[in-house]
Amino acid sequence: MNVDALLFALVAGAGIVTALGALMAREVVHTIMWIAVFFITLALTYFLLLAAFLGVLQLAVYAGAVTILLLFAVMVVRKRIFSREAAIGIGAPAVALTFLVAYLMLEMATSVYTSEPGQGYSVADLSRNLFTLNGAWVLALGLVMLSALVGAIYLAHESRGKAIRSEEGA
Amino acid sequence: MYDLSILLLIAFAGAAITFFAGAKARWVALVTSVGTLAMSMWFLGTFLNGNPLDYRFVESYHWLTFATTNGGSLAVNYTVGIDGISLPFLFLSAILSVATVIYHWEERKDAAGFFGLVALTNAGLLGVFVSLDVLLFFVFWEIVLIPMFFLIGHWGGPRRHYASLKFFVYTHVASVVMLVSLLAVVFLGQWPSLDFVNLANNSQGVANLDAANILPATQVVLFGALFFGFGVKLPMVPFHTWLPDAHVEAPTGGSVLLAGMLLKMGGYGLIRLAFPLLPAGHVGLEPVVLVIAFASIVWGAFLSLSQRDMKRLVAYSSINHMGIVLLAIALWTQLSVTAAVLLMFAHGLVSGLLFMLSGSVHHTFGTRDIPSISGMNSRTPALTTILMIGSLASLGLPALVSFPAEFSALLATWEALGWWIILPLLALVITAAFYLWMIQRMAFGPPRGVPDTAHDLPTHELLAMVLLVSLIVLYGILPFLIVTYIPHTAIFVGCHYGGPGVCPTSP
Amino acid sequence: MIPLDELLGFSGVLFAIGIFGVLTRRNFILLLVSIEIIMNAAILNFIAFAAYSPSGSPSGQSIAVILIGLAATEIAVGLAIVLALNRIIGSVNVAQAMELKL
Amino acid sequence: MVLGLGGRFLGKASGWIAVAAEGLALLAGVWIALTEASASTVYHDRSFVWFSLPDGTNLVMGTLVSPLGALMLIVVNVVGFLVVLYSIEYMGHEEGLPRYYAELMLFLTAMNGVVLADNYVEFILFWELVGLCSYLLIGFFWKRPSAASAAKKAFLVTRVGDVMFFVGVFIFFTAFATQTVNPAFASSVSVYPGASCPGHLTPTWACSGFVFAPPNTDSNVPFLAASALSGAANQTLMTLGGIMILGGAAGKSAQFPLHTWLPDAMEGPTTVSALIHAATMVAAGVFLLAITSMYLGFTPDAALVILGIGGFTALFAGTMGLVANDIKRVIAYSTMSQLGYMTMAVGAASFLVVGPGAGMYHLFTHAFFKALLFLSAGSVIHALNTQDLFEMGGLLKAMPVTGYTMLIGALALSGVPPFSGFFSKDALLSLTWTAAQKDPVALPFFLMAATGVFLTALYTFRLWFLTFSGSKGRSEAAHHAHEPSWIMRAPLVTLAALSVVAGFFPLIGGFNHWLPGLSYGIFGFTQTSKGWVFAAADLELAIASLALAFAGIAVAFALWGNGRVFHLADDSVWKAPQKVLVRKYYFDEAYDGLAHGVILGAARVFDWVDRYVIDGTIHGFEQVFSMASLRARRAQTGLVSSYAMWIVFGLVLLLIFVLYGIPYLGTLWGG
Repeated sequence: MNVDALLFALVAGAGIVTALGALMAREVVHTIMWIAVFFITLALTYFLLLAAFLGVLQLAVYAGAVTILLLFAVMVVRKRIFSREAAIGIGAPAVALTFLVAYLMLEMATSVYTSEPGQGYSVADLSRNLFTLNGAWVLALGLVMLSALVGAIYLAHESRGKAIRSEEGA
Repeated sequence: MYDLSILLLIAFAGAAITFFAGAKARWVALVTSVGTLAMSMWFLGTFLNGNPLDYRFVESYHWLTFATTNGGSLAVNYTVGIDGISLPFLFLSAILSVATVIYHWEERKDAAGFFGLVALTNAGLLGVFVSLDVLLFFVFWEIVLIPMFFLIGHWGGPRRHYASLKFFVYTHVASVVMLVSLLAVVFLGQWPSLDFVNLANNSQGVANLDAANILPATQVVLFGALFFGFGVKLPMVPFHTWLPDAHVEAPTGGSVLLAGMLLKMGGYGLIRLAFPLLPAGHVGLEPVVLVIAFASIVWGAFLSLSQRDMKRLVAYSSINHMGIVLLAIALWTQLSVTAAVLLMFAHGLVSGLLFMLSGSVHHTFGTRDIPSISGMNSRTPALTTILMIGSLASLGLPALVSFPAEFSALLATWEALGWWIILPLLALVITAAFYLWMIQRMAFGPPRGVPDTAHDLPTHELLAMVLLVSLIVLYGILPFLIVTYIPHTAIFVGCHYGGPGVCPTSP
Repeated sequence: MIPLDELLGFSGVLFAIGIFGVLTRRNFILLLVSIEIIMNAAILNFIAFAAYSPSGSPSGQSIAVILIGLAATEIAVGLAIVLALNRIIGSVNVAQAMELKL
Repeated sequence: MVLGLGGRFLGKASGWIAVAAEGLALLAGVWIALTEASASTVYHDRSFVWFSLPDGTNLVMGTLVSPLGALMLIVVNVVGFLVVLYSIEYMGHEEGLPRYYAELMLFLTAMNGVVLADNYVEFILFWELVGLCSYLLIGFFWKRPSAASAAKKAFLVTRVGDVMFFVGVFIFFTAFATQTVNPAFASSVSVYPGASCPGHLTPTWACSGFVFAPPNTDSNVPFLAASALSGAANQTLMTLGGIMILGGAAGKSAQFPLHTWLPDAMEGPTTVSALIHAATMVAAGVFLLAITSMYLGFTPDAALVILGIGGFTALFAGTMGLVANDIKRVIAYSTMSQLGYMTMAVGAASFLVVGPGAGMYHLFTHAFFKALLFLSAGSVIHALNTQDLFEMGGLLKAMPVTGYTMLIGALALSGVPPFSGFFSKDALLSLTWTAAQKDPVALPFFLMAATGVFLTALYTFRLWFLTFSGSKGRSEAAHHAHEPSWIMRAPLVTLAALSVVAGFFPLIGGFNHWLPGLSYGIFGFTQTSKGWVFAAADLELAIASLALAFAGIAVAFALWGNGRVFHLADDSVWKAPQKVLVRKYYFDEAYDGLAHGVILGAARVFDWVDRYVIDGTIHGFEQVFSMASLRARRAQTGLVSSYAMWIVFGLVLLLIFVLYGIPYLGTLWGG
């Protein structure tokens, strides 16, 4: 077992633990702590895969921005959110389904064709690829982001109106 | 250099401004449509200076490139250009939108929205006729549908919601089928780009497709799908029932644009895409296409005969005329394609006029029911005179624009199909019958159902109609003014298809 | 280098965990977190395949970049929904948000 | 071409402008015609490309002053001028005069266009415009439902003919395209004046008449090459082409079975009837056959059909004229009958492969005396305000000018020498007799035409006696009748004079080539290139027809002369036939039945199918979908987690399929 494999085993284990921890945490704030660590473990995995740029991106976007966003949301809707998860309905079907999915996934993982690993890519390679052959997707992403922006503004706007009304009613 | 882009910019910017122009909306819409008209007339004027076989005023900008599964790439461009087939439609669209704006000058209900939608329809139509890229074409194609949906749904008659929904469902299903089959052609044909003309290699603008890439059987399937997609728009029997409903419920201006232009999009698509791209498909399905064409002709004529509502009558006669167009396209010779384009041009003017007339009849007499109006000549001579001109033009009287078109279409039919010509000729007689019946009942006879308070046409409506009438007469007497543009382009469709014509070489 | 099947196994487990969260949690924020886990599993797959790409094309990484952007967008919208839910029904419990039904 | 445009510059109201314009047109027309007669070559201009395609389809508009055209030009403009002049008083009190004159001038423009057209497409163009004017003018009194209906009927019936004409022209296009190498031939079918006599197949008369020739070449090679005549298929197609052209001509010239519109067309003003429905437009059909007659010369079958239709119509229309009580309708039936004679003559000429001169000759003389009859009738109607023959009588004293001019017209129509009708009718009867000798199939039709001579005299003089003879009128209005002013009398007198002298027209040197193929004869003496030649058969024929005409006049005098009144319906023997005749052999009923029962019925059925079957199918789909979606809606709980559950179920199924299903299928297909 070489160093890479050892490191990966550690990172992967941490990832699985933190993911589970995020879902099992009693307090929502704890969930966010767990998930931040989960994002970092994945970033480490990317570094191990010689995808440094993606790793950095993962750290910046997920571990940074997304976590902060989640935290911010929790703060805005404070009292109810700080309370514990009301009823954890772990039904038997859900557990069964989860295990089924996990089994199938692992089965799938062992059945794939493997080839020799490559050397990793420079950021220049990546960007050339990204903006030429996959330019359409970048464009589509831009459109999606735009509409998401509009949608988010709309939702926030609407909720403000509703909130005022409900306060007046109360 | 940027002529066509400027045209589109004027049209779309004008439409956008119109929406927010409030009380000034009609002026903005008028200026916009007159601007597009002026530009299209300028195109008409300068087009003949160059090689008439070429696509002219071409602009092509690379937009983005897709990777394809087989390792190739597929470019999406903004490519616009016009040739002798699209030019008449460009002109027709501009002229009809000018006429529509003038006709609805006194529109009161949400005027800014109305004029904005009219201008947007015009902009979309111009886009459809100039775009030479599948994606661009489809985008404009969809842009046209949306304002028409709202025009019918908001400004329409009592059953407008039903009609607009029916219109939208029919045409939308058709366009989705169209898009899917077009993309299938693109991918199966392994095109380098979504442009449907190969501008780099061939100055005649012969379509991009290497038909050898697609198996004949596949071509038949794809052609069937494309034919369905465009044919619903045309409309062809039996997918025509959206048309009478949409027409009857649409506001006058909506009907004018619907009959004048939206139906033409179907014919244009068949000429521009379906037939040249899939030669083997056309051959395989020729009997089906011909049967549908004949059915549309006869069906439309007979149904017109049994209508009481004037607008419905005109709508069914559109089915008849577009059936002749379909027939002419299906024959796919130079003469017949020229005839088809010319007939669509003529039908755009004439049916536009007739729908305006039915609108005027409706708000002058309060009804469009033919049997309940009689002797309207006594109160409204101008309306009656124009009604007669419109009807006579529609039944193909010489010296009016439909005659050269119908004559050449029939000549092409005769040359290709021989005695089958009896069916369209029968329809011709029946067309004459129902128009004359309508005139006899409505215009002549002792006045009845004509209130003394009925006023003749208001100035703005008269102006719009006179505009169309003068063009109908002008192109009827001097048809070469518009015919000049068409056949040079029509020759390539003929020869590309392996027809009898000799393919021209680039000069 | 890490063997591909192990990477895929890791991502599969993460995916299953995400599924588990989606199925069992009622708190909307936890739902979002679960979805993020699923997304990350998928992104990991892309990067893993990119590392083993036979043609040496970095397309997998390109897609991953786009997916990260998409996930960020999704979180933004999701949180907007959280805020809206909170204002409208006074709770972020999806069990109470029955208005999806007509 | 230019001359007709004068009519376009028509201001408001005043008919005098129209008179002046038509006067100018008349002068121009006569000048053009005289130039044609004196010139050695024919004026021909094809400068205006109307519609052109690179594949060789060219539709060219041009002007052609052909000999036949020159003759027609004179007919149209002389009659046109006189009628417009007459209208000034006759129509003076009607509403909508500017419209009337505008339509009349448009008609004259279009008619000149027909005459001067140089190819069939241009011909059709003006031909349809002529039909349009006819439609508008018949419907001039638009408040009368009968007028509106008659106008519609005229348009529709001629439209049926026109449609056949279209096919005929299409066949010509085909004939050109297949007979020539140069695709430019397909361009236009032209009536081209033949300067020389080329080709072994060209009949000799073509030198003075017409050959069909390519417009763009100098040679006069006729398009009908030898190969056109060999081969049964080609021959059949050509025969059909001839019959289709006949269809067009029959529509315009009111030949059986497309004749029903002409009597109804009398709803229009009398002046219109005189100009359009007697002298000019209806003659356009005969003119069409005449300019096509060389083509028809190659298709004897079609020529015989034309002969037959013409001969039958001559008799058929005459019988109906016998019972009509409306003064204008009687003349209308006689018009149909005379047009039948012309058609028959052109058919006979084509069958014998000689020029269509005889028919054109009759057209020429008929135009004058028929316009005269109509205008006289108009004068009577103007004075009495009735059109019923039985309310007239004894008008000769009150209206001597009208009465005597009409008598001249009636004599000319009946074929009594020295009035013009005798010569032309004699010419065409002898031609048909020759045809009948060559092929006995034509014999019955010749006999019909001969019987027609008797009938013509009979109904014409029935009309005249009922109107003018006797001592006093049979109605109050008839007692107060008086002559119209000189504006109406002048055209009458002019036309009467023309009716007398027109018969001698072919004797004037220099105009012979206007009537190609005409053998002009008087009582057996025929003018040929060797001078006057006598033929006993022609003399017998002339005497026989004269005897028939006199017999007709005598019978008419016996029954209706001197103020006697005799109704066929009162006689027990004639009662049943009379009824059939009054109902016009039930043709109107049959056509109405066809139109309303069959076509409209079919339209109703189609409409029902459209509404309920086609649209119903669509709605059926719609209902199925909405039912299905209602069902499906129950499965929606609205709970996000349960949706997620379903999604995961789907995912699991998909995974199972990918993991196990695809390899399994692969083993199944051997891949």
